[in-house]
Amino acid sequence: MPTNGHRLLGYAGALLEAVDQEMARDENVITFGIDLDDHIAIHGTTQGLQEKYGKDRAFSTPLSEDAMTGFAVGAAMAGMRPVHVHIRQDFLLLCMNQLINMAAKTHYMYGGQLKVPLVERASIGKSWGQGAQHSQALYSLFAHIPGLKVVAPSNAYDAKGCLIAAIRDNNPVIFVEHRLLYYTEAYVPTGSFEVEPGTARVCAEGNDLTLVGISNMVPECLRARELLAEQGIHVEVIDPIWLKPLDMATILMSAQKTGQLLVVDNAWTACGMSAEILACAAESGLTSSGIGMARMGFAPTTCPTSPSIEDAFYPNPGSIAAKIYSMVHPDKPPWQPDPDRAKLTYQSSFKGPF
Amino acid sequence: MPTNGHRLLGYAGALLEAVDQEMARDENVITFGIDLDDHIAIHGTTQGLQEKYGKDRAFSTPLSEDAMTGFAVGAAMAGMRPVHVHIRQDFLLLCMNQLINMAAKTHYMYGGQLKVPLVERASIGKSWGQGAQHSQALYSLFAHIPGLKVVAPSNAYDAKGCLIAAIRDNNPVIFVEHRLLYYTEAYVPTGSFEVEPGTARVCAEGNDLTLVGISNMVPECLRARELLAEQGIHVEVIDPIWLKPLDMATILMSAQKTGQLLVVDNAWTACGMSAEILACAAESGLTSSGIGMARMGFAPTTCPTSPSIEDAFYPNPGSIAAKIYSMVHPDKPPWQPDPDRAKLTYQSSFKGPF
Amino acid sequence: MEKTRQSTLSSDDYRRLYESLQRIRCVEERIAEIYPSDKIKSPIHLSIGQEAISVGICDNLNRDDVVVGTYRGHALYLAKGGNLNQFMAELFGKTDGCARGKGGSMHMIDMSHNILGSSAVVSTHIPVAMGYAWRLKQQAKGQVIACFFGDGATEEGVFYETLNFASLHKLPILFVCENNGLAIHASIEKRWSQRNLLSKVAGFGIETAAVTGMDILEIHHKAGAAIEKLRSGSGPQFLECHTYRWRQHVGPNEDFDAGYRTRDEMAPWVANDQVARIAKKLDEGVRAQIDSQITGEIECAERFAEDSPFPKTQELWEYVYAD
Amino acid sequence: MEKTRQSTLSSDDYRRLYESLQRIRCVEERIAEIYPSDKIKSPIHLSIGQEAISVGICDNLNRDDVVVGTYRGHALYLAKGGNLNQFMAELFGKTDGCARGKGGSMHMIDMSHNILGSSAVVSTHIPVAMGYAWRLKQQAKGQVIACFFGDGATEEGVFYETLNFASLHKLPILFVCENNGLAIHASIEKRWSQRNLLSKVAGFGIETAAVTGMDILEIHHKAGAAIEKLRSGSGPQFLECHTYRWRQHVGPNEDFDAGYRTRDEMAPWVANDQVARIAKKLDEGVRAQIDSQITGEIECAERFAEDSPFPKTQELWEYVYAD
Ligand SMILES: Cc1ncc(C[n+]2csc(CCOP(=O)(O)OP(=O)(O)O)c2C)c(N)n1
Ligand SMILES: Cc1ncc(C[n+]2csc(CCOP(=O)(O)OP(=O)(O)O)c2C)c(N)n1
Ligand SMILES: [Mg+2]
Ligand SMILES: [Mg+2]
Repeated sequence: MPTNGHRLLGYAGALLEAVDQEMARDENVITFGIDLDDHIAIHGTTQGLQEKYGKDRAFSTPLSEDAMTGFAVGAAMAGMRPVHVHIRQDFLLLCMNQLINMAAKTHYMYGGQLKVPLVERASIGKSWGQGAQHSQALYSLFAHIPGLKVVAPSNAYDAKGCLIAAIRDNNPVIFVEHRLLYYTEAYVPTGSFEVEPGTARVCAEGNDLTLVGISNMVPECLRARELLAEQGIHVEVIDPIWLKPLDMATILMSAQKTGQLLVVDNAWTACGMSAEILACAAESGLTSSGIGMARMGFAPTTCPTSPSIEDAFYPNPGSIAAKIYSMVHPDKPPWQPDPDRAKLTYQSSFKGPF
Repeated sequence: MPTNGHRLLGYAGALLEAVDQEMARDENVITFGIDLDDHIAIHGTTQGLQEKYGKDRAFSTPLSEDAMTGFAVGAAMAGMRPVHVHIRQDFLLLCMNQLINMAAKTHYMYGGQLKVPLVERASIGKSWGQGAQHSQALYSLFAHIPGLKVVAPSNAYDAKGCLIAAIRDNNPVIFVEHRLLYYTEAYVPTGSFEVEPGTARVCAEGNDLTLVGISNMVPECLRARELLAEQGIHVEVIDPIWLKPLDMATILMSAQKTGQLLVVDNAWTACGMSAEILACAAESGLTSSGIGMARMGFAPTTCPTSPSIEDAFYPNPGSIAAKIYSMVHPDKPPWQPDPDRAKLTYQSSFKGPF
Repeated sequence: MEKTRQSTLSSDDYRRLYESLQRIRCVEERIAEIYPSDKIKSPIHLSIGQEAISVGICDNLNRDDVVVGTYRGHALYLAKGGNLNQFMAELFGKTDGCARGKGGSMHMIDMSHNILGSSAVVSTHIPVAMGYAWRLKQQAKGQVIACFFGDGATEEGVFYETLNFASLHKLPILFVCENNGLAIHASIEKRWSQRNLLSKVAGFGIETAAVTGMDILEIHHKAGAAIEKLRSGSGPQFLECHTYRWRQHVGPNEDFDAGYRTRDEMAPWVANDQVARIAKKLDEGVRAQIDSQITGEIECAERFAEDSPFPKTQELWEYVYAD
Repeated sequence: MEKTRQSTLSSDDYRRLYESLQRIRCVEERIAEIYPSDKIKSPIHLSIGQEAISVGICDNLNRDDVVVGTYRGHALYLAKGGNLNQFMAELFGKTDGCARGKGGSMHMIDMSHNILGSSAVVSTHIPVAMGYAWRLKQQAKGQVIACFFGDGATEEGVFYETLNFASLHKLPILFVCENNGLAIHASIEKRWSQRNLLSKVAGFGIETAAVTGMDILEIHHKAGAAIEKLRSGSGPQFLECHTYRWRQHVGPNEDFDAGYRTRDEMAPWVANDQVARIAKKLDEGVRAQIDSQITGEIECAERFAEDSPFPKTQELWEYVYAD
């Protein structure tokens, strides 16, 4: 990601800038969702849009996720580019029927007569006791479905570029934001740009193992990489960015080079993105060259609230580094980094608001 | 599956017998769903239950899938064993919130104070132009979620044994039925028995390749096996039966023996059960012994209605056999069985009702 | 399909209504005849007996007004002027079908006549209509959308969510409930705690009207009044039309042997057949001419459908994503 | 929690109501004090100002009656007699918490008092209450379930689906809408097409009542009457109570600086504080004794919570599936 001449911008600000610029550029872009127009403004990502573009183009809705998703589908069919916002991905479970039975299928089922260019923004929570119903990352449910696209930017640069690309895309896009990333910054161009569907990024190079991180797991993987470097292990970190369409070529090329592949997902593993990536790698014939493969993700449990067990629910730089160490040195005794050094400051400083 | 002393029974009849026997055994078992009590009786699977057990234990509901799923959750919490029936799995998209945010999480989130022993029956359609919204097989969405169990019996024997096991299970179970299987018969015990969660079955032995079929793909795989036998290729067919918990041990043992693994799912492959099985195999270290792996499933498109392209959407004995031939003989030119011989009679005779 | 504001109709109006009614009736009866041949490999939900609702309402709509309906949508498609050749080809699963053989009977669409398709999942099109209506309101050209659904659809929660939001924002949407008293085979007693649908709707501040007697002129008139209000920005209007389905829920036949209803129950509805009623308002000659024109249209559509090729395998892969 | 049928209350009744009100108020105020210490690592939604609804209604319920509520559920849990020690331990994320540290503030449960927990996804517990009510009806022991929710919850479609089915089957369920005029920060004007909630509910054939003045005695009385009807098999009852949330939507503080409402708006509600009102009905001595008892209970609960260990890592894996 190019950094020259761009200012540092937060992930939340980048999302806002993306919608703002698209709304200015194209009057068909509208955005709405529960509590979009209050002082919290979806963590600042919708701040001021109503003042600037009016209540017809940026508005709050009743608590009617199912109907408002259908609304988005209908508005999209009519030629608008709706950006429907949810404060948590768990609530998308109320929208499944519209997203899967309607949005995903319209273009195909009508032989191309209609398009559904909509963006469904929803954030993933983590930590601070958000618990069973406020912590899920459900993007693999959507990645299963032909007709949908799915993207999970891990930094402010991609947040802006992916959101612009998603808004301009003529298909329904599930846009995955991680709450803890809202407070992270990156160099972001002031102008408009797109991070195109289907292109992964090699975030950091290395020869010992290919480490794929998804969403919030990208910074966690990068931290693991630093800790491992001190042990003489050099991992290549890849951010797929778009989960559907998925750029397997970049991942396979790297895995061929390093001979080991670990996917760290910010979600459950069963039938998840990490399963998909491993399955693609297995099918590709990589297996015949005897490449080691593994995946990590949420514990296969519901998410608890107590910090002592909530921590164990999520992968973190420490557990990632330990796993990689054992993959690279299967014969050596296990190793773990100092837990304090494995913490990420932007995360430990988070305590609400919710 | 033992056959001694049992009568031939259809899959639909086996489901009916399972519910009937459980309702007789345990007065807490209730069953309900849209059109459960009409003359079609969910393809005969609920025939006569209302007459026998009364309207309080077997009843039709309004078109309110979301609330009726919540109803099932609440009844289960109160100590009943609800069996909620849907004529098509596509409609489960209206139930996702209750199934995933409530049913799957209740036991954990309340530290064990409540249980949700419910069964969510729903059938998968296929063929005869059922189209985009009436043909989906969405079980991998549920297999992603801790707290849920998922089962997809492929024959009448398992239909009965799995449904009894599901009703007695103290957890929410997603019960997957295939419409085309309703008309198939097997030897089924007259008495009560359970096909326990987490045990796969080797349906037919072979040494050249391990072929895992799911739901309706089991008979299709068995037909492919017959066609391949004539070509001197002997495949081992495995039916996982329960998709969650999944018996990987049986699959891995077979794949180790045969050296090749093909999973044929009755669903899309991306983030699906076939991805999960391949990923588990890849992680297991099978890969380091250079085992070939592949998967088949629905085409990565929406399901069309026209027969000419609908046929190409689904795997069939012909395409499965051809795929296996190319895996076993990568250096030989491709081979395909005679399409007429690859047809399954129970399928070609199907034309509605819908 | 010009606007008809007067409450007494001219002979031209009758002619137009008859032509539309008769076209639908004949097309659906022909579909039922063809069906056993397996040329139509797709579930069909016939509107026979219910045609007057689509016809009476669509006659008040302009071409640039929009309609959206359900899997029981043949009548609506044809009443709004949808292309018959493409319709028939779609039923036959052919590549020249209105959805290129990808939608079938349950998903008929013709955007050149602003027929927004129809959904096979009950109620799902209702909020979609609302989204479309948002756009129509923004464009402020006086366009409206009419959204058709059955009595069963009013049991889905999304229906109420839609009433609330559509009313809150005064969207130009005409809700039309075709209340045939059945959802598949279940009567309303099994499904509704309270039979008065309109009082539920009125609770959301929406103006309502009912036509209980399956009278096309009354439908025409009340729809006309409602649409006029919509065009003047009144906010959503709701019309409930009581009706009766003459055939099976799905399939080409009658089903009085199934036991859930009797032929006697249908008798008054057949006696009140609106196709026959409006036919009587026309000169014999005019009527014969329309009839033969329609016969010709249908023959032509069948030929068109027969002649069109089945989609090629590669077409399976087309239109998964829009460019 | 005995049944109180008379409309004028005895001094014992006042004593009981006060104790319950004061316990909730003091517990929540204490939670707000503790919160900045980060001992409670979980979002909290305080009921301060709304307590009289839970208290007035639960006082009419027997121990074997059931309640279910929302993430804003502390008042309900305590009013129904939930264990305070386990409540506090749950807030502290400890293994002796009522949900063993797996539920937190939003999922308080105590099945030994028939407190069926609460959901953090708006409206999801409403149909669940209906399923539970089905069982209660079958058992025919005169038990009822009271289901509490906010005004925002009535915008979700599942609410209407539930009204329909519960009414159709005459289930013994008391619906209680705590209408505080806000969903997070959004006023009703932004969300409802029509402000009269009860007319929407009545459309489903459900008996309704409203308490607009946040008067605990009126709540007590109307709830008592509704519950009596429920026990005699009348079918669902609906009670709307207008109220006001004194603190932030989530978190321990006031939020009048946020701009979406003013302190003036709150003033009449504070003047009408029901805790203070009922306090005045008691002898000074009685009151002081209750106050000090409650202070003791809370200290004890805090100690209990402090002393309880955090769950061990292996506990993460427990209770995913029931045996
Ligand atoms: C969400 C959903 N649930 C169930 C079904 C199965 N189903 C198809 S049609 C139908 C009845 C609908 O009745 P109504 O809305 O009155 O329309 P009608 O068929 O009478 O025209 C049902 C239950 C469905 N298609 N979608
Ligand atoms: C289905 C769903 N949508 C959105 C949210 C986010 N949310 C949490 S509380 C709330 C407002 C609920 O308002 P109300 O029902 O009036 O209850 P109150 O908080 O006022 O007690 C919202 C929108 C949610 N938790 N669940
Ligand atoms: Mg109907
Ligand atoms: Mg509220």
